[in-house]
Amino acid sequence: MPLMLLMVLPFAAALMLALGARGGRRMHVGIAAGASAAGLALLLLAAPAVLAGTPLTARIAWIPALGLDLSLWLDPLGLLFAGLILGIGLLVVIYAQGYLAKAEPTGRFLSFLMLFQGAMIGIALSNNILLMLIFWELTSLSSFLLIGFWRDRADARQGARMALAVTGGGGLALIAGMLLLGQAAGSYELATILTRGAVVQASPLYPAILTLVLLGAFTKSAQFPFHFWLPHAMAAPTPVSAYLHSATMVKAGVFLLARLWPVLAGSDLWFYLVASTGLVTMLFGAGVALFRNDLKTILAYSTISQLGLMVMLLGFGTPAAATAAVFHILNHAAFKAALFMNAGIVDHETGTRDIRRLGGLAALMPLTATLGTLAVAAMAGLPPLGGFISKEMMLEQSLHAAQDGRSWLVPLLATIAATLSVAYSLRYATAQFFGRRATGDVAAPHDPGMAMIGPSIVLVLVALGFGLLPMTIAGPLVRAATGAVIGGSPPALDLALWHGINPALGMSALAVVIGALLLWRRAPVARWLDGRPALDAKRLFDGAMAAIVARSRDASLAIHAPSLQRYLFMLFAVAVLFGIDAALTPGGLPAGTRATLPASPVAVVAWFALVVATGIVVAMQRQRFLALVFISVIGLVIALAFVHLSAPDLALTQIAVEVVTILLMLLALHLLPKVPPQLSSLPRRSRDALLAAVAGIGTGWAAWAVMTRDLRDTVSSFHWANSYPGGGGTNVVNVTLVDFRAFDTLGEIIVLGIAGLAIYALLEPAARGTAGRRLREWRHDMPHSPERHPMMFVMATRLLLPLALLVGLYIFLRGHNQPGGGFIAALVVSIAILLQYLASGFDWTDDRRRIGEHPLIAVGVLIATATGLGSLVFGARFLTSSFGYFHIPLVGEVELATAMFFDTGVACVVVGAVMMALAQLSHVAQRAARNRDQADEETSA
Amino acid sequence: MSGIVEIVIAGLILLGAAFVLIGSWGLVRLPSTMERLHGPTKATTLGLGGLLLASVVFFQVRLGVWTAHELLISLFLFITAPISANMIAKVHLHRARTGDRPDHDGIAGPPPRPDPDGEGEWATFEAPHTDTQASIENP
Amino acid sequence: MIKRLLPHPALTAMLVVVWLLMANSITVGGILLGLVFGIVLPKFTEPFWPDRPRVRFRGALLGYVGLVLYDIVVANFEVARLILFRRNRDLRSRWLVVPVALSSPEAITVLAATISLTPGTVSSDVSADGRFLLVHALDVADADAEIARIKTRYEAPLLRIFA
Amino acid sequence: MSLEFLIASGIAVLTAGGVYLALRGRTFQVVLGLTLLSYAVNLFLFAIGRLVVDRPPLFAKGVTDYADPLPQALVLTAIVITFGMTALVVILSLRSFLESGSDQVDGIADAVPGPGQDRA
Amino acid sequence: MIAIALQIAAIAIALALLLNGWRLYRGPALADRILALDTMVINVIAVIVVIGMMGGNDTYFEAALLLAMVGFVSTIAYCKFLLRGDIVE
Amino acid sequence: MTLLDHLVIAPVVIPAIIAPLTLMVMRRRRHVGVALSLAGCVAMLVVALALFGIAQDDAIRAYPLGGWPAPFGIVLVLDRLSAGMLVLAAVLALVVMLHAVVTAVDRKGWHFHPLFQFQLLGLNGAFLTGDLFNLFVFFEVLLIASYGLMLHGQGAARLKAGVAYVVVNIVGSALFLIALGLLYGLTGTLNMADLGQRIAALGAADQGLIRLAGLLLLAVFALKAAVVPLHLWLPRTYAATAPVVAALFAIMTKVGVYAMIRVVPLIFGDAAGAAAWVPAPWLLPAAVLTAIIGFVGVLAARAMREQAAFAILGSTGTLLLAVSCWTQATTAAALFYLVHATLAGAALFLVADVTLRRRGQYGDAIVPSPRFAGQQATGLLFLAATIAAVGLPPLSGFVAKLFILQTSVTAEPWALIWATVLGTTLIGVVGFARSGSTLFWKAADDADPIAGADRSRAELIAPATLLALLALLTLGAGWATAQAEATAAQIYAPDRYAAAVLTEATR
Repeated sequence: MPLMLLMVLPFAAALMLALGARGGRRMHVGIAAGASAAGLALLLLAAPAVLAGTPLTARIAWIPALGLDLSLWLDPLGLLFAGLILGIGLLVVIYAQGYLAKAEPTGRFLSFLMLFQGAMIGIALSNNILLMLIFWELTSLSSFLLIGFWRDRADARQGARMALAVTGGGGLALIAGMLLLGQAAGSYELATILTRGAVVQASPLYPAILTLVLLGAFTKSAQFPFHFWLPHAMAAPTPVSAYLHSATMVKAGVFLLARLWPVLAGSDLWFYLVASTGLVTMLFGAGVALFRNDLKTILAYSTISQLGLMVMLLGFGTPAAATAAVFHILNHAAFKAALFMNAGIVDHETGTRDIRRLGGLAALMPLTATLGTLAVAAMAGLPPLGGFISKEMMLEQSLHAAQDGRSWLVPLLATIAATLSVAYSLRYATAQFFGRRATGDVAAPHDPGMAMIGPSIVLVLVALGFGLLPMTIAGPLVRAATGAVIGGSPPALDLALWHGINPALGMSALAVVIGALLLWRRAPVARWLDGRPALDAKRLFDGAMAAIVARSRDASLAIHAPSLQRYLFMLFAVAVLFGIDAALTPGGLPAGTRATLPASPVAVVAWFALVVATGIVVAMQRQRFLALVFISVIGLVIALAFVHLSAPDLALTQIAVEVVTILLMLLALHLLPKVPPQLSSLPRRSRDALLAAVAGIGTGWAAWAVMTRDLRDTVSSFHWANSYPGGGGTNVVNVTLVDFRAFDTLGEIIVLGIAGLAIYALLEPAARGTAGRRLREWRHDMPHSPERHPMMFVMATRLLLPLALLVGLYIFLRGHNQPGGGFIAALVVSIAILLQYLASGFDWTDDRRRIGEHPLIAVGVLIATATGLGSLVFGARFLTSSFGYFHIPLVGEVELATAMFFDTGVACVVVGAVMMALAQLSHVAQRAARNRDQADEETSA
Repeated sequence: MSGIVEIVIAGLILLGAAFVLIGSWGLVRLPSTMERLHGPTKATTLGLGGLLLASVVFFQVRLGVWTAHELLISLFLFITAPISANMIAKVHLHRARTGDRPDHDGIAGPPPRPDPDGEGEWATFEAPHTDTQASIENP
Repeated sequence: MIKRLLPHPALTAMLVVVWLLMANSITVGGILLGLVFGIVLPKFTEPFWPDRPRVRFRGALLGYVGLVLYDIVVANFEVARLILFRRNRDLRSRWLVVPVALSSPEAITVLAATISLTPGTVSSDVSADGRFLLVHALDVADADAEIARIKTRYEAPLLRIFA
Repeated sequence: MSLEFLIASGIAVLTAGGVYLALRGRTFQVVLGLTLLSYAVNLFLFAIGRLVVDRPPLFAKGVTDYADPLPQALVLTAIVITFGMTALVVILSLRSFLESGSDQVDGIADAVPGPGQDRA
Repeated sequence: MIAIALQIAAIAIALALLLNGWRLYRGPALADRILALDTMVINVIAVIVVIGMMGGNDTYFEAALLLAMVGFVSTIAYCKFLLRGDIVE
Repeated sequence: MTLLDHLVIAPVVIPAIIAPLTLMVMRRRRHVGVALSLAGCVAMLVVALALFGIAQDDAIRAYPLGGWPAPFGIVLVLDRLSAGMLVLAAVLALVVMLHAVVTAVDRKGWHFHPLFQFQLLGLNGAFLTGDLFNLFVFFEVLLIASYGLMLHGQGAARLKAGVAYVVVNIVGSALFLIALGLLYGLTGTLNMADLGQRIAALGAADQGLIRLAGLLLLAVFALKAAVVPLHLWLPRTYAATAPVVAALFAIMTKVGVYAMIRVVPLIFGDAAGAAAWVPAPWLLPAAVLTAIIGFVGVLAARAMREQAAFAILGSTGTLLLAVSCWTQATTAAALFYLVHATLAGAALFLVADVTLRRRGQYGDAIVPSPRFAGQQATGLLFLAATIAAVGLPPLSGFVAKLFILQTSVTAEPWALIWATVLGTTLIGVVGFARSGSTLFWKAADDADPIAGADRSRAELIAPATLLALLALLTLGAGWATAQAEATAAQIYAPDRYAAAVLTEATR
């Protein structure tokens, strides 16, 4: 349970800080420091047992399906890391109180910081590699927020993005690596995986696992060539740099290598990849650091170099090297955090971080200078500081490493790196604190208050302690942690400043001497370098990124050009492609053997009319009106086909719908331009024509293939048999619609109703805004007859209205038994009413209508639904119909079916929707005309 | 089915079909729009009438009941056909007058004015007066 | 009472007949239902037909219908002959301007419809003031005689029916 | 020639016409294309019930030969839905023309703007 | 005999439809085309009646009736469009 | 027959009643209409949860409508999948509806509430139905309602995009009908369970046609799901519509995926001959392309809504990567991701909505603007939403991606799937980092803050709720993944489905 508490503390603090962002600064610091301190206390409590060899564990089942549990453990390595995180975290929080200006939102800052702390603790404590992944990515995210904390600064934003891209990207590789590792090891539980090194290394997946995991580790730990984000992350506030970029986040990669050491290390591949990367990084970082002028940048490159050192040590794959690495982790954390804080203080007091504008600060800021110098000494590996010991151990180990058979290469390069690090370290201290006095922007900088300087005092004392009393202070921890790293009994440990005279001491001494000389002769090289165009990773990265974004944009725009023609072409093309795929299946798409029906002359003529009319519609580029006329012909032929082929209901529907559709299109055509559309290019038309032909032939062939097959038992034989006894009607189509498949019909009328609503919503505002203006500007596009309402026509419609309503009623009432039904009846009624609109005009007719379209649609849907629900009252299923025959005196036998209620609903919706579409559309035209008249009057007046 | 009835039915069918065909033939062969307008009236009246009568008798004989509802078709056609003809004629008049091809007037030439002395004009050319009783122009 | 129930007995009767024709059988129930519709629908559609004309002389109406049917048959054969055998250039088609004495639009419409229904003549337009009918005749020798024929044969009975 | 062939080839012609028109650039043409396409689809759906002459699916005792009622019901549903969709497309394209001043399907401006220079 | 008469009628009407189609195709005036379409509707009614008699059932009656009743609506609408542009005013 | 047995129809019946009622009262008493609409959403959520609870016993329940037994009538089928989808839709709907009311988007045009309810009706019906033609009908319902909603508020760009959206989908419906026709013509049935059995019994001569039918169905579903190359309509549509509507549409693409998951194992399973797992070879490359194009679009986008639209595209691609393996395990992963992606996509759109409301003339363009009200809070919401969208920890997207990666490892092309999932994640991260830092960090120089400090904080509730739900989904991932696995197990037991549907007692 303490583990869970340890885990939750920082997050809880982050949450509290986020919620209480308006609270006082003191409160913020209190919360953050309190959380860190409490964590540290917990850790200390647990430490004895852990060091004694019994790791603490805790587990809460979370996602068993993934093998992802909230499984934590605290082993010595975790203890070491968690200690670093919490300890330095505490100091950084205190430091931040002094560092951040009063106006800065400390609540937010500390909230992010705590978030980050929690994520780091999570990495340290995870006993499940998937869980570790979560925390891993969380550190990337929270560091993104921290680096970009000064959001107004372009470099902060860019630095944050770059860090996120690189470390986040590496994290993704790590995800793949971890998952593969889990696959290979058969478990995602870290403790289990650590025991299966042999299995994993024997797995064919091992190279992939290793590569992917290393990608994750190297990006996080800024190893060459993924190092470039780190210097740019220096745009963050200095406490962040001190925390993330010295002590914790960048070490996560090192930690990961150490963590997985028992599983992954030991192979040649490991050695070559890890050790050489570390070595190159160490050299490279140190070399660059020597020639940078920004305090934090120098520290950043030195960090890269030092991280390379640790990685290289782990790459050696020997227990002793691992020991050195572990100890150096501790050392580096101490002195580098102190140095960052120091740089922050200098920056804070002098207003600059440019080393060329500083000098002789020792006199003004003695305490700062002392601390800085001591920390630098540790970095340079000078006795009696801890850095000396670990560097010595490194050099020692380099002698044992055999790279590529050339045993001299590694020690040589290691020594060079050590030399360089001595040089930049010395430069860092001497240029700032000694020599000619220069104080940047501020006249008299001075030592800051305790909040800022205190933490570095502590850190420098620790660094000193590591050198003077290594075995006492660090011994047990390093020993136990090393044991955890190598996954066996810890090696014998002997940390001391003096090991007698040995090659490592010689190399070390050489490094110091040459390093000092190098510093002395540095200036000409620096001048020479200044003249060269430096290979700036940031520019490269930004340039590449900008190029990628631009190319993406181009590609995305090119693909997603707003072109309906393209959308449709794709759709048709895919359908045709699928048709070809199907035709290529073994057996293809054969026609069947069913006997065909002979065609009568009428049928042939009708077919001919259909084909010609279709051709004309397609070819009719210039005259849209005529195209409509030919559409009518096609509709007529299809209605005839339905009649001929035993589908009276369909014929009725087709006839009625056709009329309404034509009216609709004419109404729209009135307002649409009638200009002949520009022809598209010939290749394009040919392409489309080819596609159309293939699509047509394919569809036609599919129809032919199906029609010439015999059909086995269809479900409709049930419908046939049950329509009269079970549905109470002899028109099987109608019974199917209102009973067997009434649910379809319910959906269908809802579609119509929605269409009506959508049309209303579209047309209602059409008289305003741009559309309204355009309507007002609308002009006759052909000479018009002055006669609005031809007399004969009007008279005929007056007689036709009651007649048509009667026919509608008739079709409605008999629909269950004979062709007809609510839908067709409703269309007839609608057409009858529309005729009134046509003949007598919108206003006249609209005044005389009794029911609006909206209530019709609403009531229709309600009636249909309620009819369906009615059956529930009788314990039957939704939409169950019932019917009965009643004997009424004089009238005789009368059948009543609930399906009729349902059909009433259908009819209401259909009338409502049709009227809505046409009346609204004609109304827009109406308003257009009215607006036109007004405009005419205005212009003539 | 007795022979005479059969002959009657067959005769009616053939009569109807003949007039339908003649009507359409007229539509094709007559020289201009107004003349062509006369063709289809045969199909509507005697053509369909004959066929419908045949159908009435046919189903009377076949099903044994009087199925007079075919006559309704004729009723509706009698109401609608003149309106169609009237509207098409209006279109012809209107377009012949305003269009770019005045030769559509055909044999009869352009229509005379309604009242040689008066001011009046055909409704297609002039909005109907609203003050006469015959006017149906809606306010 | 009856007047209020049946403001337009002619329309009601027509609807009942049409209903029975559609139902295709004559039963008591059918007649009752037809009557219901015949009464309800005119009420319902009343606003759409203001000033429904009163139709008199029912006998005259029937006579008129018979006359028109007879004329239609005769004219059909006449025009069929024209279409089949008359050469185009021999067609004497011309416009007839028929002055109308009828006043109600309903009556004028019936007259125009009658003219259109009898093959050989098509009523093409009404004058803007409603006093003249423009009729196109397919083949007439004497325009004035044809106009007179229309007026006596069709307009006169209509004047009586729509008094 | 069999009825089946007529129907199948009719479907083919309608589909081809519909596809071609739908790929044109003007909303009105697209609407016409969709109309043709929906005719084709309705016929197709109808045809898969197999063609039967003179046997409408009106139940009578003892009749065993009848047109399959189910595809007819499906086509009815499809016709209704298509009508709703067509109405919406027509009005939508009109509306979008009114808003953007171009009846090009994607609102690309015309060389000759504004409604109507040509006779219908 | 009736069957033969019906066959002849069917062929005659088919011919009539073809003639209508020709007029529809040729025009030349829009009024001609509308007229041709209108005639076509009438002829289709005739076809339906003939089909009804051929098949010996009268369920086709409704289709014919409906065509007779609403078929002219599109004719009118086309005419109104050509006369006024706006079919509903 | 207790009332509880009838509960299955409630998700369809409730909106069918609420929608017309709101339609009737809206004009006179707006607030009553809004209350009704909200109440409808709540009721649907309650019902969906109840159904979800009922489905927990692993039984598959068929509800024959009208009492007609399957396959002759239409059946509604309640199983884990349909119940889960219902809950998802109801949750999303409620949150989106709340947001719409709070931001008064519903007043920007006509009939928002009835259309919204009908949209839900379509969704619910599509999830519940066991009949393929009925699925078509409900597709049409949800599509036409989506047309209405998509156009809500209008404007030239929206209308033009609307034309494309509507036309493309109408053509899609035509394809659907052709596929349905083929299936009925070959098998004589429309019931999905029955179809599965009858297809298995088809002879050699019918194989090509049935494959064609299967592929055409795939094309239709792929169009709805916006799979490359049938995705082209999506970015424009979603970017042009009101963000609230787009948030609701986050589930629309998932309906296409749902349909694939439902139909393929049931109808085109192992027994389907030449049509067995018919989409498999086409779907994987398409999914890879979809994911890439989607996240590249995220990187390239210049407006928040556009970016969100592409994120939805990318998530569909990721989702289909899992679906395209057609194994029980990957399907479970896909289901989990589906839930996550729906909520995450919606959250992105809602955040975009809040942001563009507050940025005045700057709208949702990804350019620096002066400081605006609630920039901190909005920025945080955006951060969380993007974390969810790209699938980084700690939100459920990460869990989902892990799930997909883990389960797909047994599939043949696992390396491709992994590379795509991880690679696109990186692209997404970079893309969102760019836009987020520009929108919420960078400030236009020398400009006064944008007025609007009075903007209601209530606007933030809905997006925050969605994100909280995602957090819950993460915390409860153990339970949720178990649900997904149980659901997948049901999906991959088509025989059980058929047995449950086809033997239900008659009326």
